[in-house]
Amino acid sequence: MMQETLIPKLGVVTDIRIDTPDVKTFRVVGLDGKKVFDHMPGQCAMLSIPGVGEAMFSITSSPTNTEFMEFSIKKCGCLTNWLHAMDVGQQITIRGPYGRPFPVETELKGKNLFFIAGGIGLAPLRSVINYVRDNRQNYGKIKILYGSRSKQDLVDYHEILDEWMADDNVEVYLTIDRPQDDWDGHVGFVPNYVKEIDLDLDYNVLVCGPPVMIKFTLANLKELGFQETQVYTTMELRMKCGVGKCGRCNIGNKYVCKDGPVFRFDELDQLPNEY
Amino acid sequence: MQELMLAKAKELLQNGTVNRVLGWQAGEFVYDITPAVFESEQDLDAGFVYNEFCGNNLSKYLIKESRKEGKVLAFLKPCDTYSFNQLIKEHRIIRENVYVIGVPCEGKTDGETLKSKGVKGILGAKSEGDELIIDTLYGEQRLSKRDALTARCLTCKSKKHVVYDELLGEEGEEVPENHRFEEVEKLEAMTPDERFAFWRGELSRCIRCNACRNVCPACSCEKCVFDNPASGISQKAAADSFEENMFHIIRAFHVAGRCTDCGECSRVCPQNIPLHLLNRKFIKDIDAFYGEYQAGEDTESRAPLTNFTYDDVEPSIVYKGGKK
Amino acid sequence: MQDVNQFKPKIVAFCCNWCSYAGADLAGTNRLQYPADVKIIRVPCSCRVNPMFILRAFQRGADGVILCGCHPGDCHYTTGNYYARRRMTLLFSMLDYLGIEKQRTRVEWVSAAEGAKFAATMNEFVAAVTQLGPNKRLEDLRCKN
Amino acid sequence: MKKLPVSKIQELFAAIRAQQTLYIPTDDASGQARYLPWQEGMELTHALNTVRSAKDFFFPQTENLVEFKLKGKEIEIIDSRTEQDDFVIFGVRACDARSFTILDKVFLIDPIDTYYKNRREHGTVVTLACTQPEETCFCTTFGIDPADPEGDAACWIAGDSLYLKARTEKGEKLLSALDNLLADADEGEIAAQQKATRDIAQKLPFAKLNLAGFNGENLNKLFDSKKWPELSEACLGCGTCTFVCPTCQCYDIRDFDTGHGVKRFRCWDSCMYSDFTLMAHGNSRNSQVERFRQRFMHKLVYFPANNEGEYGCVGCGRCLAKCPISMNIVKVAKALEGEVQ
Amino acid sequence: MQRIGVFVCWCGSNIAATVDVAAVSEALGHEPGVVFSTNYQYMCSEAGQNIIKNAIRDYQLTGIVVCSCSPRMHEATFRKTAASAGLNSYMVEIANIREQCSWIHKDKAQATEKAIILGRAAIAKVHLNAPLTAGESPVTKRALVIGGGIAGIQTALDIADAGFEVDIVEKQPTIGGKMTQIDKTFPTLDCAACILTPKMVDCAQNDKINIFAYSEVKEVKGFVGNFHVKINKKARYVDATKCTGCGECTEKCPMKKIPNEFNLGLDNRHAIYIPFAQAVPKVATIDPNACNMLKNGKCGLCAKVCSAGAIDYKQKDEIVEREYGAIVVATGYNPIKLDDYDEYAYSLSKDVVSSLEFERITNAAGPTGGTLLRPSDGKHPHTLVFVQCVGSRCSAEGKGKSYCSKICCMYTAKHAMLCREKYPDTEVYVFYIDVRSPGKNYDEFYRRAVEEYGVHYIKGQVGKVVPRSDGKLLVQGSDLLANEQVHIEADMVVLAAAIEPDKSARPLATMLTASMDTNDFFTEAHAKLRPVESPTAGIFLSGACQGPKDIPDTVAQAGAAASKVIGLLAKDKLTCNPCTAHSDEMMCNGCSSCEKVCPYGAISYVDKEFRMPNRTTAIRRVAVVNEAVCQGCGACTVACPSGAMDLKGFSNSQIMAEVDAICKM
Repeated sequence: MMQETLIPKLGVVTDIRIDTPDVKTFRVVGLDGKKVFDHMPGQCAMLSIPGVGEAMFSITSSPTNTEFMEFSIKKCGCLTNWLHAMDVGQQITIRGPYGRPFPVETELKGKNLFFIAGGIGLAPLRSVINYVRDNRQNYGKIKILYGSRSKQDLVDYHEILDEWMADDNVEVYLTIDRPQDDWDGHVGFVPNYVKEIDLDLDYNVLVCGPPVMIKFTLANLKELGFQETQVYTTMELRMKCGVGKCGRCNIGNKYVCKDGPVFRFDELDQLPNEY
Repeated sequence: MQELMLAKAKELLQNGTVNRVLGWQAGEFVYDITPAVFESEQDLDAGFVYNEFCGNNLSKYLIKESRKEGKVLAFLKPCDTYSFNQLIKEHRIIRENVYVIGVPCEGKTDGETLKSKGVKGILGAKSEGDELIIDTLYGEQRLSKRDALTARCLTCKSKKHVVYDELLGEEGEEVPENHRFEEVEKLEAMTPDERFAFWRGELSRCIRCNACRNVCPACSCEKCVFDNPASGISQKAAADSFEENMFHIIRAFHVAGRCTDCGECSRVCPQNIPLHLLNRKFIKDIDAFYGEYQAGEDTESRAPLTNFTYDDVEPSIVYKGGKK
Repeated sequence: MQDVNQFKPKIVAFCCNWCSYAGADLAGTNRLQYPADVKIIRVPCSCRVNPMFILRAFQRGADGVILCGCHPGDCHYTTGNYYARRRMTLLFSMLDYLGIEKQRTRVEWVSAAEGAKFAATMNEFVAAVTQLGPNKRLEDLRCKN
Repeated sequence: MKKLPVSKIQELFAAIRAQQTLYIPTDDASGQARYLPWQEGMELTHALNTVRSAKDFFFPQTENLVEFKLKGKEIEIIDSRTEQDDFVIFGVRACDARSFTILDKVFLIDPIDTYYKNRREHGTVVTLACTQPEETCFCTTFGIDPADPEGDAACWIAGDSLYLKARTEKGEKLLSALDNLLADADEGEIAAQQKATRDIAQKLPFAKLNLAGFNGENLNKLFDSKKWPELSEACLGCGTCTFVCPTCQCYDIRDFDTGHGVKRFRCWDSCMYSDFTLMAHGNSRNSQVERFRQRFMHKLVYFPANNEGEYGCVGCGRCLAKCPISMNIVKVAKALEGEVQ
Repeated sequence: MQRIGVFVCWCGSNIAATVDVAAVSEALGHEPGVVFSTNYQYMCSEAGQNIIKNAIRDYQLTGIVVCSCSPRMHEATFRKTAASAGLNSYMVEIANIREQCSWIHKDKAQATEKAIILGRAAIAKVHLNAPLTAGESPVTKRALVIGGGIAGIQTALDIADAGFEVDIVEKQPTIGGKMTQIDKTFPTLDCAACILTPKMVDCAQNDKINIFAYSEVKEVKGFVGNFHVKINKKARYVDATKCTGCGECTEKCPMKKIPNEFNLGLDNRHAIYIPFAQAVPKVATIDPNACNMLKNGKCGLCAKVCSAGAIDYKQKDEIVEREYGAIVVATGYNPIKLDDYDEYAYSLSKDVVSSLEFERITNAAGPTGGTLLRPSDGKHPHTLVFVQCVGSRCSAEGKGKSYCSKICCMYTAKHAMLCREKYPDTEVYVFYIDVRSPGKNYDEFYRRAVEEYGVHYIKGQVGKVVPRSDGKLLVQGSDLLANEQVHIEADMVVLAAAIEPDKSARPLATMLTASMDTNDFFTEAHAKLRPVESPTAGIFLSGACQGPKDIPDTVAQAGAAASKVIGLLAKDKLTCNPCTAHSDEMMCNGCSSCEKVCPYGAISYVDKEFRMPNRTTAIRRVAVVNEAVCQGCGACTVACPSGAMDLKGFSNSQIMAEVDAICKM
């Protein structure tokens, strides 16, 4: 039977974790209790509640997790409000995987990796980080820089503390925008923190976060001597079909849903500035 | 007239009264005129045109234009001035930023109308007396100017400019005997079944391109209810015959008492749906029930739907066949 | 084709809070019967009723829509029903113009004391709509079945 | 090549109709040329082409994708599609016939759009050569020969005869089923008409329209052109051009709550609409300049960049005739000519 | 997504007998979002309310639906219940399954089905409810009374009596209004001055009352509880704090041929004047249009004779800005101009006078010292004809008023009676359409005029009054009862002119955004139930500005208006109705449609700067609803084409959700 791209599959939410005041992480499996489909890090899926809406979300869990998929979702509109209000056991529809993943098996293989994330921007990178950690032998050094508005706004804080920071093979740098009482870590914006970290130029950088953060981070990376060919990010534009046909998510002749969402900055540089 | 307008435009640009000119720009053929803003004399010389094909109502552009830096010169035909006035009344146009020059209109024609008269392959046209001489791929064709008039111009309500800072040419008069409700009356005289069949036939062609709405000077909402998912009635395509009705009824209702009957909706409809017959029905009803009212005639009067009298007709008048 | 005798119309009645809704309550207090096909939606004033609501009702399968408000001059908000009167007159006339049966829409002024009038109006309206049969001209086929 | 007397065209239609649904371009009650299912007595329009394009046959303005029933926390997914019946579209012009190949390049590449494919497979396109092009026609710019249209089968009406030629297997199948009506003919019989048409086509106002340089190489140069604000100034942001266009294929997917379920449907969308790219937190094409640019860049640059130089336009001229403000792809191309030459 | 609780009430057997309540709560329990559903005998009882409270807590309900009696009965009860359990009281919806279901249907299956549908509609609505909080606004504890006639005076005195400050703004140099010009009052015939002037003095002496005489309201901003008013104190050219009202200046002023307004031009006054002896404040005023000093800089006599040194030719108009919590309109009335009434020869003969002029002629303080003399020759008239309904109850368009002026029947009877009493030698005729005398002791009064005083009442209209060269007025009329033409040779004709609102009322109404009827009378909030309030919150109506009234009615209404003001000013804060209109400024076009249909003047416009794409800004006119003033009718929501205007608690989407739920197959 031909693959149906526009007809979704059913999933059921088996766990809901409250990450921050406006981010929840949803665990989704198929009705048979298995993963709905396989994916690669950086790929996305269309989640929907019929009658409420359908939208693209990056898959937060690593492909190495063979039991379920996770989505970290920030409350920002009709559908996400609905998702935030639902209880465990709720069925949702899901289709995918969509898009070009981070080239973890090609360009990035064997490289030193530096992950830079801001706020909910950790969601797509978490998939890569855990994939890389689970295939640790295939990669060089790993640094993670993650920042958010406040301690409460750090997504996956417990996983970061309990797993990533406990991992000797991973260096984790956390920062928050403004000082607060129960925080004795670094305070300051992500782009500035990039310059404070002792960093060799032989890293490939994966960056994701709010557009302003990406802009200044990239500028600072370049200042440090990084080339655009070393830096990857993942884009978000309005999508409907997810398969490069509905016509709205293009930047120039590239469709974010199909040719992205992962782009290397030198690729983006070739494209018109319309995102 | 075009020369007169050009000279005037240049003069006002030169003496700094205005810093740009809203007018019509010539296209590839004689009929494909595009509204345009000219910023210099060179621009004007390159493309400014005013002739029997310049039908676009320029008023709506002034919502945007009057909010820009400096003053804009706008050439307005009589029927455009009604729309302009209505927009002033609704505080959509900043009057001080517009220098209005009224220009006369003898009625317009357009490519569609010529083609409906059997003219094919139009390349150019010139006017000679009462006739239009049309140059086509398949030879020259002549058409009397009256025959070439667009449908809306055949029922022109007024050749008078209701607002202007300056007038070029002679001031025209209102046209009281315009017969513009004849088509509405024809429909009213049909049985409900015939009317239903008629409107289904027409509205079923609607492709929801929104041209009627987007060109309509009365439809100047910041966000249309039909585009607003929060309104509960947003739609992109009419997915059902109901939605075709819904869109056109609500649109007509929203402009009821505000529509000046400029006819742009029907002009731009790519499917040639006589949308003006919906608006005219409201105009006719308003005239009959609440006294004659011409939207855009002034900037002060209360629109019929934001007004009432204690002894207005009851809705049951509809069951009595609309007779008072 | 449905048997006219079996046809149970769906009727939506918009009632203003101050007069007609109270009139409907009074009809209830006095145990005046009218068909269960009528379902009332309470609005603050007849002028709250947007033509959109009426079309929406037809879309969703209503066979008749009736709007009840205070008698002209008695509006709790002084002038609301005067505006409603104009709006509905024009809307109904437009529906008629489009060939949609005019008997499916109605405006009645019912005061808080007119429980009997409310019941009588509903009985009469339901009968009139029943006579017409199901709404076909303003239905949304997607909402059927 | 086959032929039959034009006077017998209704017999031909009846014969096709006997096997499958037949659509022909005809004048409807209000005088508009449109494709309607043929019924006895229905005649071909005299208009050059239909007001709407023929894309509806494969990519209709709205179509149901899937239905859902919701109960408590459970969702049921219902694929309510039925098998598409075979149908024939007769009288498609060369430009519209080409538009199908362009749509194929969107919908039939991986991942294939099964809805489109289903319709496409069941439809047989019978084209009809043009004899009197309009001033708005510029199909020749895209290498389309109005006198020799593509399609599963092609037709010519010359003199008293209708000439038919099968071009594909589907076309062969159709013609062989009509064999008893058709006589053999020689291609030479239509040569004169073809030449006449081609001569006119040479003389059309846009016969010399030059699109050299509109390709991926100049993508950023064209994108950054200073001409866009001026060109788009009068644009109303309506969807007329996109909806009459035979190759515009953008769509939206929406849900409709029927009260007893949710119907998910897709419908045409227009990149000219302000909400086309609107997200909860911003819009990548905020102004009409950007939206206008997107449409023409897509047709003239992005599409050829992704499809070996094939433009996303067939020169049918509908947008030239229908744009409320008479701004169109030809004017845009001419204005931008300077940027790439 | 709400978490909704459904509570189905049996209302004993009132509901349960016809509606299967268990089936209803069962069915509604399956609706989306419903996490708890139950039924109980009496939901409004304490036990019933406890079920609701417990469920709100136990199931973290965010909205509740009570299927019970009419919301007009217990909506308030259940809102309180919700609030006491910590749920916003506007997250409560009532499905009326008693008055509108169980009580009107007999068939249990049908009634049950309908109850379920009504419940579904309420659930659909509550899904879209948002918590609403009633706003509060402070109250400035001072009232403004516009107009210093008997209506304004009485209102001010009553408000002051309750301990609140009141300002009276009067455009004339003195307060007192029309009543000061009247001689005797019906039906008791006591002297107007005798009962009015003490009240005027009370006003002047009351330290809670502040009189701005010779002043006008220039601008009104704000809303109920918080009006900000600019008052223009016109220059009197006399320092009111110094002037003793001795009258020396008015004696000496050489400009003495100025028509005296107080006597309706029947005699003259000086350029510096005090309108009448009992004026309050008793301060002289210079008429700038008449004073030679002010016009030409020559004279200055008054300054010389003024021992108090109060004259100040350099005085300027002064704008006073004051804050008020409430405003009372008491702008009163005027008789209509009779200049157009040529059929009655009003402008042709001096002996054809209006009733108010007649009052002055018979008033002891008037131009004739109270002796009845013809204006033309000062002779004693023997035959007087009174014509009623001049300009009242006119059906024709153009001149005249459609309404009854209400007071003319009684004052004409008074005039006729007084004539006959003081001058038994006179013959007095009254032409009338009807005699309307429905007040207490009014009909008795009228009958005394006819029966005791021998006034000739003729039912019929006067067609024409022709002045003859011999000074007589030939009155031609018809006697409808006798069915004959009547010709009377009269010495004087008195026209009972219709009364109309003061001309200042219309611009004032605009300033106050208070609505008016087509005759320019202020509209009351409800014709029966709120007769002294304007629909615009905080604006109250006193006296004839609301409609024609005699003195007793005026005083009664003045007191009523005062009590409403007192009720308002007694509050420290005003709680607003939270179900108000609200405009989404992102969608608002600023077209003013909503403002036009708002009966309360609750909508105003501001130019607001918006952030636009590409880091630009744009200024747009947008509507702002004053929630303290909005009463929540929703007229604006339908007038708004863009849907920017919506009504909280009855939003477009809420009502459409109800429609959907009801119509669902």
